[in-house]
Amino acid sequence: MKKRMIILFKILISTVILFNLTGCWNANELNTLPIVVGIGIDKAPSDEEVQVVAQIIKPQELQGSLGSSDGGGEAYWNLTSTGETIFDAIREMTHESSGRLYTAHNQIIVIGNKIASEGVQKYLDFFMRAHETRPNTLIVISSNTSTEILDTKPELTRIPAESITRLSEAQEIQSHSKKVTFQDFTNYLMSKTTSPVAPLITSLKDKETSTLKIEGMAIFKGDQMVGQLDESESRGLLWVTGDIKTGALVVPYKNEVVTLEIINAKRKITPKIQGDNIYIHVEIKEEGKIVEQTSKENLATLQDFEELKKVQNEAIKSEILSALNKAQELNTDIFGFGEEIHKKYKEEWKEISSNWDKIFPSIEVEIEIQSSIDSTGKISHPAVPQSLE
Amino acid sequence: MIILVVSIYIIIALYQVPNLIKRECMRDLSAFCFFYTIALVLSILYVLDVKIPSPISGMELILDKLQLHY
Amino acid sequence: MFNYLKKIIHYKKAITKHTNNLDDEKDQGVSLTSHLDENLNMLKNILGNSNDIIIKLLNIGNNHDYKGALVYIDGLVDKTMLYESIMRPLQNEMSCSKDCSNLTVLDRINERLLSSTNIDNVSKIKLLIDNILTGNTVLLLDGSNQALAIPLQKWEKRSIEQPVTESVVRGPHQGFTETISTNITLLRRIIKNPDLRMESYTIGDQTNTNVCIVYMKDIVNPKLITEINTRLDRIKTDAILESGYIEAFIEDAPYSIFATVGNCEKPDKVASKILEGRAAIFVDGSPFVLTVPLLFIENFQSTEDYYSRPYFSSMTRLLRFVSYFITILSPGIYVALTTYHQELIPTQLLFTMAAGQYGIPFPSAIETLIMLIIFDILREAGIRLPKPVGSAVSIVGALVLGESAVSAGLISPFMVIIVALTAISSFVISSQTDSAAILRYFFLLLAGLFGAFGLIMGFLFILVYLASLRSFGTPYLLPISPLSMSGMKDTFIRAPIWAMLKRPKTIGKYNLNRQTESYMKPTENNRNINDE
Amino acid sequence: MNIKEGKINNSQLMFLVASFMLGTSTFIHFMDTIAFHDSWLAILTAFVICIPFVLCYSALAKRFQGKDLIQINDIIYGSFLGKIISILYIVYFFLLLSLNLKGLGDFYVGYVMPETPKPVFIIIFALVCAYTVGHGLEPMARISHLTVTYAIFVITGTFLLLYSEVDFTNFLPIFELPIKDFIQSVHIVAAIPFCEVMVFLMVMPSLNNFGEVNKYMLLGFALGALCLLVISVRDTSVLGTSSFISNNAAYQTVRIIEIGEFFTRIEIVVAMGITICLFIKICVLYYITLASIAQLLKLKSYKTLIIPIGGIAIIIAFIAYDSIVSHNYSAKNYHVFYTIPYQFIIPPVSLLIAKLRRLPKRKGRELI
Repeated sequence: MKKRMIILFKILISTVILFNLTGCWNANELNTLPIVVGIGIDKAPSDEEVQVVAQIIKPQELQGSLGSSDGGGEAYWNLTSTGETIFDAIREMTHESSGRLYTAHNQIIVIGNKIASEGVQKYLDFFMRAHETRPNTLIVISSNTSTEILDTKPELTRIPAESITRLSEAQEIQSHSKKVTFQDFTNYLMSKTTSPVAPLITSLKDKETSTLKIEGMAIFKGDQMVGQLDESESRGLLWVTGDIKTGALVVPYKNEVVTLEIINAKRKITPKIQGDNIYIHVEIKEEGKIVEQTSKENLATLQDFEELKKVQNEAIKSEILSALNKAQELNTDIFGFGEEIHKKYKEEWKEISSNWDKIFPSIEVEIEIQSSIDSTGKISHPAVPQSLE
Repeated sequence: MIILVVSIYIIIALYQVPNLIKRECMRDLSAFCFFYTIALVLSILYVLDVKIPSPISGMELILDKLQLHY
Repeated sequence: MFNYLKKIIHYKKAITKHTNNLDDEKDQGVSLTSHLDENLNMLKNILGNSNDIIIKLLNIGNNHDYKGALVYIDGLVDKTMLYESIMRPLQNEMSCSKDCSNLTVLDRINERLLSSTNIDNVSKIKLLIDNILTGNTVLLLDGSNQALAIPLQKWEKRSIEQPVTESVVRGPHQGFTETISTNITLLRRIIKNPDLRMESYTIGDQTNTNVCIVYMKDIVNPKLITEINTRLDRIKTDAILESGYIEAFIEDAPYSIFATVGNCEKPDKVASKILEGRAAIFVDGSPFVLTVPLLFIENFQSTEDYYSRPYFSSMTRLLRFVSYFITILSPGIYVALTTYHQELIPTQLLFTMAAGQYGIPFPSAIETLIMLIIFDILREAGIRLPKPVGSAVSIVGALVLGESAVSAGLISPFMVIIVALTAISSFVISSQTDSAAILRYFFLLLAGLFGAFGLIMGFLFILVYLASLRSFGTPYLLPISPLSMSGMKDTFIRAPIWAMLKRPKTIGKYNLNRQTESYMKPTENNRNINDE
Repeated sequence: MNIKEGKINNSQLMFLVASFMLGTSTFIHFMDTIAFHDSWLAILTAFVICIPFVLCYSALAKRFQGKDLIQINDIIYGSFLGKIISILYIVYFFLLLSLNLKGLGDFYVGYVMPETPKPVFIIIFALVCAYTVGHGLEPMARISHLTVTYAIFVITGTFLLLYSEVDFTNFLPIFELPIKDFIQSVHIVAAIPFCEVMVFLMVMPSLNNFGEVNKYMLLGFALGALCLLVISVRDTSVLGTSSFISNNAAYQTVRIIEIGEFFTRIEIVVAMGITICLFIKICVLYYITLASIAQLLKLKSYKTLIIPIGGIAIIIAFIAYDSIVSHNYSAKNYHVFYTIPYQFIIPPVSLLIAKLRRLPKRKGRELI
């Protein structure tokens, strides 16, 4: 008993001594902690340095929004500084902020257009290395500068970074773009052949207000942005990568249009090597439903459904083809075909991977689409006067 | 810092040595003293920022000689 | 160190001396003389002239042949009985025949006249005084060097009520009282079995308190009883005022913040523990009965668990575990999260918390410490005060601390939630409230110093400590560690009674079987009981 | 057997072994940089290769019931050679103890609290371990099943939560790496977490029943190996290529979990699992080092040495390597070699000699 007591006592004493000697190292009080929610990376005017924008929340202003609708000022503070590297720039901000910036809650990294076309790898290294940053952080590419994006005052939330995050996450509703996390981006970067993509964001300026819009995706070659996909091309990409969640598919049918909602989509990619030829077989299974039609005809017939399926197949195929053409034109394997070949043909891969840039633009892609239409919604006939039918 | 280290070691010794003497375990006592001295010397050297050669680097040297490594 | 050793040796010597003295006194006790006056004088000298000691001189026999005296303590004796069954027969019905000697007169009184049972012949003055002090009435007779001790105790006592500490909705509402005989009776009424054994002790040089070990002979581990005996024998103290005194003397880990001796106030609970192979220690003057060995898990078991349906009991049992962790860990976790690991807080919550902390003058460790101390003060004030004032205290506490301190910007609203959560959860495990209160500060300190690392280290430390603790030879953390699968039926969940076939392994190992399996199945006939 | 206190039973041994192996879950990603997405294959191969060795250890313990490694060495190799081998073993135990302490410090400084100096973690951790070891083998054996349960709970829980992120095509193509790299990675896995269970030759004498020691030893070994395999599979399938540049993929993987807005940022659960498994591992190593020294010097109790040995181990942990890079490099290239005799040569040879010379000579039953 006595011995146990002494050991206890010793532990207590040594703890207290340690405490007195060194103080609390990592301790930070919440109310003095500058919480960063968004980071923007741009070229500095001097062109050799990098300019970093950090969006810091002001909790006291957020508190105001809870009680009354019109809290005093902005709930965020955009802090800009330049440095040779990202870390340098972030630490430079200490001259202006009240403490060491806390980036563990950073939700989004906005990369300016200039940086993106020069190469992002060297700027992302810090985010991979730092212990605070998280792999779920989203990446968006700004069509202009990132400062502009982070400065756009959102309508629905009080913090721009939060609104960009939600915007990026909401893309799966229409599948014209997808959210790209830091983790995904890193994996693409590390691949020998696959090129990264990231959503492209622009700020639409009116006279008084400005809003943010995600316009398709930016495509990279290596770590450099080489072009962009517009909305339907983006969806073409997502069909192949299997990231389609839902979306509207407007197809022409008998001089009018029918809108189909994508309910379910699956894809399967099988590479084939025959002799020197490499084929990629893309098989897509899709399930849709009629949500809107402009014609007065009753489309709920067997023949019409068959026809509609064909039209739907065509629509999907054209989207995929447009993306494919763009990718082959720019010679960037955004679809990950290279990796698919790698996974199946590991012997041949060595040769293929070294020549991939030559192979990819001329690679043959067979697209096979099996779509189905599941339902017609709440009604089967359109509501039209009987006589017209 | 060195005062702290030394005082911690003195407290340990003051606690353990009388115990051992009382129980008349001379063998235990000598073993204790042996390891205690090593620990004390190492700690003091460490606190004084003296470079202590790592035992592992010695081992690596031997393995290098024997060509036993990947 | 040496001094400590010397002290121990001295102490041990002193003990042996002391016991020798006691034995000597017993042997050399002064005997009664055959003169009544001398005996009475002796008694008066020893007892002093306290006014509750009554010496009633009386002449015995219808011819007033013998002189005698009744000595008793007013208030400890049933006066009607004294008159009806002693005074009257002695004075009126005693027919005297001269031919019998004085000595046999006493015997004849004992045999023929007195209807009371348990009458002792006493010849030593010390025993006589013990008898008087325990409430017996003593009859002294002139010319006899012996006296009769007649038990006629009756004193004011509390009636059997529902215990305050462990009130239940379902289950017996009886609680123990301060009287040991009543308590043992209550237990006897539950366990009607000749195997229920009791061993009596008198402990305390001044108080001479009755202590009684109760156990089931067939179930209990005999070594446990010997161990309790030796530990009780070791007690050399002047006063035992409550069972807590005994607990302090016999427990395994006297420095521990965890109790290793259990206590409870309900006869059914004590009965169930005895039937599991534990031993109970009854102490006169205390409604709290000690049970050994105590397992940590017992703090999370309540008698009502066994009386209600298993699903609900299992849920409440799990809730108790959760509340225990909440009550000891939540201040620590809060401090660790807000000062060290802000990245672990979900973003939206962090914003709100940061907003709540805005403008608070204290670091959150200090803030938590202040709030916990205030809570402990309030709790203590609430317990000791009379009920109407107590509620006033809680209102003041709630209003002043909950509302005003937040609106004054002294503490953050989250802090109030954390402290309230801690407080409420601490009342769920009422038997561990004391240890939980200390652990809470312990974890708070560690979290304030080292964040999550401190918490994990503290947790491991407590876990190892608990795993190394034993209560009367039984590992304290049983059945969690060492793991006992059959014990798991009554740990985190409470299995149906019919499924608990065995007693706890280490405690009741001498008679493991509680029941046979066949009892749980309804018979064919019973199943169709309504068909006819 | 005066230095050993307390007895443990077979199932406690099993959990101790599993827990001991799980303590290495942080360091198993050493060989990710060599084996890449085939690390699961390396773990599986190493598991199969190590089974005979584990059986050999338990057979040795069973043959010399109640004798620990130091005594076994004395019996088999004679008092002089035996002593030398024992001293070599003690050095090995000691290094393992120091390196694992260092590993804990590295983990906390690298991932949880980067601004706190490493010695703080190591010293406090060592203090709690010293306290535990002071209570003998029993408390750690008693809590080992809790740590294993917790670890299994965390591993399966995170796997389920990450289910939407799991992509098993990350393992394709199977077996892509050169055979030399494969052998090296198998060797690393075999030497660092798997055959370190050899140290249980110092624990097994405390068993209260030697009847089924083979079975339980193997079960514990399989449980530990299975958990490590699942961890490796989870990390590779979730993280893909980026797990190979991560210093601690297990931790990074859990950071991905995001179910809804709220059920996220739960990596502390993994940190806790790593800490408590490492706690058991370090306690066992600590105990073993002390017990073997005490046995070699024929001391009355190992407890007098707790603090001096702890002090030396802490200092060695500070000075062992200059940087994490040299640590990784040395572990990958050198450590695996100098552990060969301890794990793969001496125990089988001992068993062989014991069989040939029909040791132990006392009338005890010949079990094998």
